[in-house]
Amino acid sequence: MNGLPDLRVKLGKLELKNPVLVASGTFGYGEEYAELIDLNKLGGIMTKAVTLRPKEGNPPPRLVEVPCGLLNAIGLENPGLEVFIREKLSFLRKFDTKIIVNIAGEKEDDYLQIAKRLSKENGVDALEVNISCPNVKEGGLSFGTDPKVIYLLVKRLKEVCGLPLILKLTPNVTDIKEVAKAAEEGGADILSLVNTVLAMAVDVDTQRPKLGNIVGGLSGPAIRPIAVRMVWEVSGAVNIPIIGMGGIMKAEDALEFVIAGASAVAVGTANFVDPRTPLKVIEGIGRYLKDKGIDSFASLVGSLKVQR
Amino acid sequence: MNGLPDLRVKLGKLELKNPVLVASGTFGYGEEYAELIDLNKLGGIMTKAVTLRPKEGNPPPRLVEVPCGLLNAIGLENPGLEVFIREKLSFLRKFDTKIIVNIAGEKEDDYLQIAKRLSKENGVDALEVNISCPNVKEGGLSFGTDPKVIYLLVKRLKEVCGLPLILKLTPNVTDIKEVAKAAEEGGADILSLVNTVLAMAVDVDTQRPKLGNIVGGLSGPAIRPIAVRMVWEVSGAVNIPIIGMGGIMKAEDALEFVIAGASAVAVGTANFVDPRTPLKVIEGIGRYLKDKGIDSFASLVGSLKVQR
Amino acid sequence: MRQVKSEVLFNRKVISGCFVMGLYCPEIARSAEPGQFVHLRVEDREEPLLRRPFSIYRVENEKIEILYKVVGRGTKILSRKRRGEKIDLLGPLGKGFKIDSTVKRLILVAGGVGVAPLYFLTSRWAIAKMREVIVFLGAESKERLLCEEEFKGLGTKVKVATENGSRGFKGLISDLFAKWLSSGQLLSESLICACGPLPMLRKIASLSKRSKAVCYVSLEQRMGCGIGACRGCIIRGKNGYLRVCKDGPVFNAQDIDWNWMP
Amino acid sequence: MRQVKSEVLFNRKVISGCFVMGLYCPEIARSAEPGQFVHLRVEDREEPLLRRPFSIYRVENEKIEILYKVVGRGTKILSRKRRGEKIDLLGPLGKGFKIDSTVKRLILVAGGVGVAPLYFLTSRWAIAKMREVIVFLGAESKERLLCEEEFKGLGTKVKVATENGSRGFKGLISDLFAKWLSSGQLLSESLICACGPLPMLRKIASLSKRSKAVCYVSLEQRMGCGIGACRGCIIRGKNGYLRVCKDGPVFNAQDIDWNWMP
Ligand SMILES: Cc1cc2nc3c(=O)[nH]c(=O)nc-3n(C[C@H](O)[C@H](O)[C@H](O)COP(=O)(O)OP(=O)(O)OC[C@H]3O[C@@H](n4cnc5c(N)ncnc54)[C@H](O)[C@@H]3O)c2cc1C
Ligand SMILES: Cc1cc2nc3c(=O)[nH]c(=O)nc-3n(C[C@H](O)[C@H](O)[C@H](O)COP(=O)(O)OP(=O)(O)OC[C@H]3O[C@@H](n4cnc5c(N)ncnc54)[C@H](O)[C@@H]3O)c2cc1C
Ligand SMILES: Cc1cc2nc3c(=O)[nH]c(=O)nc-3n(C[C@H](O)[C@H](O)[C@H](O)COP(=O)(O)O)c2cc1C
Ligand SMILES: Cc1cc2nc3c(=O)[nH]c(=O)nc-3n(C[C@H](O)[C@H](O)[C@H](O)COP(=O)(O)O)c2cc1C
Ligand code: FES
Ligand code: FES
Repeated sequence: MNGLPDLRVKLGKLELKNPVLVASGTFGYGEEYAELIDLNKLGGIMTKAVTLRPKEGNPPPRLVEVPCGLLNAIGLENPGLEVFIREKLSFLRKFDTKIIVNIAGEKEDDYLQIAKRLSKENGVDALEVNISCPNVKEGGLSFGTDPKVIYLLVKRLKEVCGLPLILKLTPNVTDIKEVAKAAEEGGADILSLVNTVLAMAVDVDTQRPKLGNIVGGLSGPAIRPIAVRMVWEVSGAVNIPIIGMGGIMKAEDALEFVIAGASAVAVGTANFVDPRTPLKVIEGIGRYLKDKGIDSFASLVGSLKVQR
Repeated sequence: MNGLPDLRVKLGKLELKNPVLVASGTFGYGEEYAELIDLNKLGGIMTKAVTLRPKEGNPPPRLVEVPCGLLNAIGLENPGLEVFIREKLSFLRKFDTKIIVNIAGEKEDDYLQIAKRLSKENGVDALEVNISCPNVKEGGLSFGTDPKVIYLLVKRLKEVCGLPLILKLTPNVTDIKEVAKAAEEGGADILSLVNTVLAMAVDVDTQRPKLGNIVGGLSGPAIRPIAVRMVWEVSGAVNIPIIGMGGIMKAEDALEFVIAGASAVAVGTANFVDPRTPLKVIEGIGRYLKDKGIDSFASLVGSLKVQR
Repeated sequence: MRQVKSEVLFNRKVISGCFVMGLYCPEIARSAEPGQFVHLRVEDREEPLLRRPFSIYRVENEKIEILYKVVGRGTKILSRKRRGEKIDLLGPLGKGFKIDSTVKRLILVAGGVGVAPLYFLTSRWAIAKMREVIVFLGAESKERLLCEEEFKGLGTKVKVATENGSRGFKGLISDLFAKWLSSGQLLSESLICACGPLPMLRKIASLSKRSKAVCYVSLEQRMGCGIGACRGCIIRGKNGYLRVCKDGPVFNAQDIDWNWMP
Repeated sequence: MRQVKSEVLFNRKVISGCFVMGLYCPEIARSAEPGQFVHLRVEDREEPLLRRPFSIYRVENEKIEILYKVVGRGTKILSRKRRGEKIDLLGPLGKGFKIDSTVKRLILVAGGVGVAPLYFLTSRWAIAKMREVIVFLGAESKERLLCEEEFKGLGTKVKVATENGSRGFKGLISDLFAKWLSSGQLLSESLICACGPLPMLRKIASLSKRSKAVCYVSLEQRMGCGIGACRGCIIRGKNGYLRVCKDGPVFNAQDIDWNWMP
């Protein structure tokens, strides 16, 4: 891979060696994947969500495959903030890549406490605020769908925490532009979109839901065109950088997001399908730029040729 | 197909010989498909949208295939109400199946005029009000996302038109239950859901959108889990019957909708893939009921085994 | 128009990346007309979802053949089909070449796999009825030329252009055609029929117009239903949108609004 | 744990609907332990999307084998693979059977394709180390019995039950096992290992508990990553959720909360 273009990218204060991250919840805390790929090559790692206290998550089954997609209802299972810092963060710190901690809560104060605590830790490069996880019955969805709530949450988070703040938006809204603008006004540094789409599957043989939690979040190629549309809409509405995700399986998919307006992308479900996907996407983006004779990645961002 | 269970179903005043319809826009006005399958076997035909005046539709390309789905931006191309009545309705009338005319407009008065006119015509069994088509820049989306607008539109339509009124909901909303309840309060007899999901695809080679209209509506198996979830949500929120649709390719898919709460289903994109799909779905539902020893289709509706 | 499950009789590579598939389907073979197409489902799976359209290339008794190029997922799957497998076909579809009795000379211009419908046209009845058939065949190189011998076998005059000059005229087939036109060899009672990439068709259409000759083109557009119902496959005509699947795929070039073509 | 592109060496039907596939993958073959599994991608396409997990059934030099039953899309595609095709494998994964040196007798209970990990366990080193190995093999009918001769060839005692009584005991394998237990034949220093359908495992676990014998079960759950990262494949353990892919698939039956199993 000699002579590939420089893929470095700046998302405000957050500088990445390349624009390809791994999406929260699809890469654990990096430990398992470190056995399979070189984490130092990634633009960044968005950790599985961390909550203040340990969370047991949803009853099984938690996963079901649907056409070109995966339906999940993990329910934010995680060991809680303190164990995260002690065991997971200390592991992640060892790698030369950006560590973005995905945080979730059930009320505003949860978020503030986590953010405060993490801003004191070494090795955290940014926070990704999960206001959109559709699996948790309380909180979750409501945070992510109300612009006013988002505005206030972001504002307060900025007051307690100096880290770059990434707001992760849910696609389950009527107008994602509104939500994005509220986050921007509140002071969000970066937006990431999209989280999973609320969905459900029925086992017609048993007449039961296929997920223990009844409903779950749809991810994978099935949602890619929805995610690309939302990135395009939001990129026309805000002036902060966007991390695009949803069904990215190969470089071409990532480029759709970039051309539509994303300054970086995250690979999610595809990590399960092929752990090498993020590395292949990095390579493929480099090759594309080279083939097209585009010398700066930045000039590709939002380059969609249309009359707005 | 001897000895199959009786599949008749009542959606309020609208009685169907079986619960399988064909979805609006995917079956034209029946003319082309009449050469391939026996229209008399269908539970009903939902016509392509009709507008007051002829509509030219969107520039090409209007279709693009995406993972397990179809992205379309037809833009309601149709010959207008008068030509519809003269040429299309007179053809459809000849068949022994329910004719449900899908109507669309850019302002409330369009809908009212069309409804008034059609209620005077023979051979129209119900109207399906398309308030959700995401392709038309004016109207369309806005009607379908605001509960208050929907409530008023339905109320006025009921005043001018005695036909059973089916409200077709868009999935592009934060809370579909709210929208559904507004339609019910306004007096809608039946709900049909879902219409297509707003989406987009980018040609990374040309850096252009793959659709002439930039964004379009996603249909097909990719959206099935989203649609099933919405049917389930709405069926818990309203007391009027639901026609479920979105990615139905086979009987099992249709049964997911029925178990989740739909009293009937519509086959859409699958008509392009295999024109015999609706007939296969009818047969398959019959076989399922027989195999399971369920003697009434109605008892299957909403039979999902969960604690609400 | 019929929907049939058709058996693959053979599926062989003709040049690199191009295959000919034989399909047993008496109902379609019987009624197919040159310029018509079949809409086929490459597999009984949800991905790829839609059918794929292919021009009918040959018809013999109860068999039809298609000539196709592997360009994406669907054609790749198709290229792996083996004898005895079944494929779901809709066909014959669309409007073919309508050639009235005043036409005495056929000038055919084919680029790449665009040769398929023109070969069917020639083999079906052109030779019997025409005083003269001239075929302009274009390809990138002599290795990628399709059907030259077959056309000669039918008794037509064949003129070849290759982009790299490895056979015949060096350049685009439309350039060769233009040269031929400008040398005044287009006689009266001629009809021009063309199929191939859009830029080629655009050129042939405009050259024909200048020569006041009638020109038919076979066009492509992404398709949904393939039978005229969804209005997904439209192109811009002089009087509004036209459906490629039902109003075409063969159009009189003068009915097309070429300014709107991409 | 490795990710490798592995060549299919053979893929043959052993009984109707069940296949054995041989895969060339020295890296995995070298380190695989009985009870571990591979997570494989049946095709390089977006549908089906996820990998599929299969127990390792045999290991010989640089080759592993899996024994699988066609139950859905993925396994159907798998069953059509031919020699020479490549499959992307992750493996070896999970925790296998940990058998300490005090165990002198192995009692294996297998239902259907559940025989796979138990056969690997036996063939690997059970015979050399054990005073006795008894295998309970269950199937619907004698035509569907798997591995009877192979187990005999390893020198184990094989006890067969078929649901229709066409061979051995008539009834479920768990009934035969219960009968055997109640006749007091379970000697000390025995370990029970079971793999098969959930209802069978539940029974074997409860019978073993009543007999105060240690029982290992190999469990299944739908998987995402297969390597412990997504927490999608959990089952309920006595002290909270356990990941089948990482904490299992082999568990001590007493660590499982059987009331929570579906
Ligand atoms: C009436 C008609 C007749 C045709 N006859 C032939 C023929 O005889 N031989 C032959 O090889 N091909 C023919 N084609 C084109 C053929 O249908 C496409 O090449 C095929 O559908 C591509 O399928 P795919 O899954 O391999 O490609 P995809 O993976 O779907 O796409 C690969 C690339 O091809 C483009 N593409 C796909 N479908 C079309 C389409 N319908 N029109 C324009 N671009 C498209 C896509 O945008 C993409 O860039 C015909 C098309 C039409 C409309
Ligand atoms: C650790 C482990 C080891 C396994 N070892 C073997 C083996 O040696 N041989 C063998 O034949 N099978 C084995 N299985 C089961 C095998 O993984 C599934 O049969 C296979 O994934 C089904 O794929 P499919 O695409 O054919 O079925 P699908 O179309 O995905 O599903 C068909 C049916 O199987 C059910 N199903 C699918 N996957 C699973 C799963 N992981 N757990 C429970 N139910 C499921 C679905 O709900 C559906 O009802 C193992 C599973 C696990 C977890
Ligand atoms: C199993 C699973 C777990 C996830 N967990 C989280 C999470 O903890 N926090 C979060 O913000 N997003 C979570 N997501 C959402 C992903 O980060 C991503 O936004 C989404 O899956 C879309 O990308 P994809 O289609 O590439 O997977 C999860 C997704 C999956 C599939
Ligand atoms: C090509 C196309 C055209 C459509 N036109 C209409 C329309 O005119 N009016 C309408 O209410 N819905 C229209 N729809 C939406 C369908 O009726 C249906 O709600 C949607 O496609 C989901 O079902 P499916 O996934 O089975 O196709 C159209 C869908 C497609 C694919
Ligand atoms: S493809 Fe549907 S109208 Fe042509
Ligand atoms: S499958 Fe991901 S943790 Fe087990």
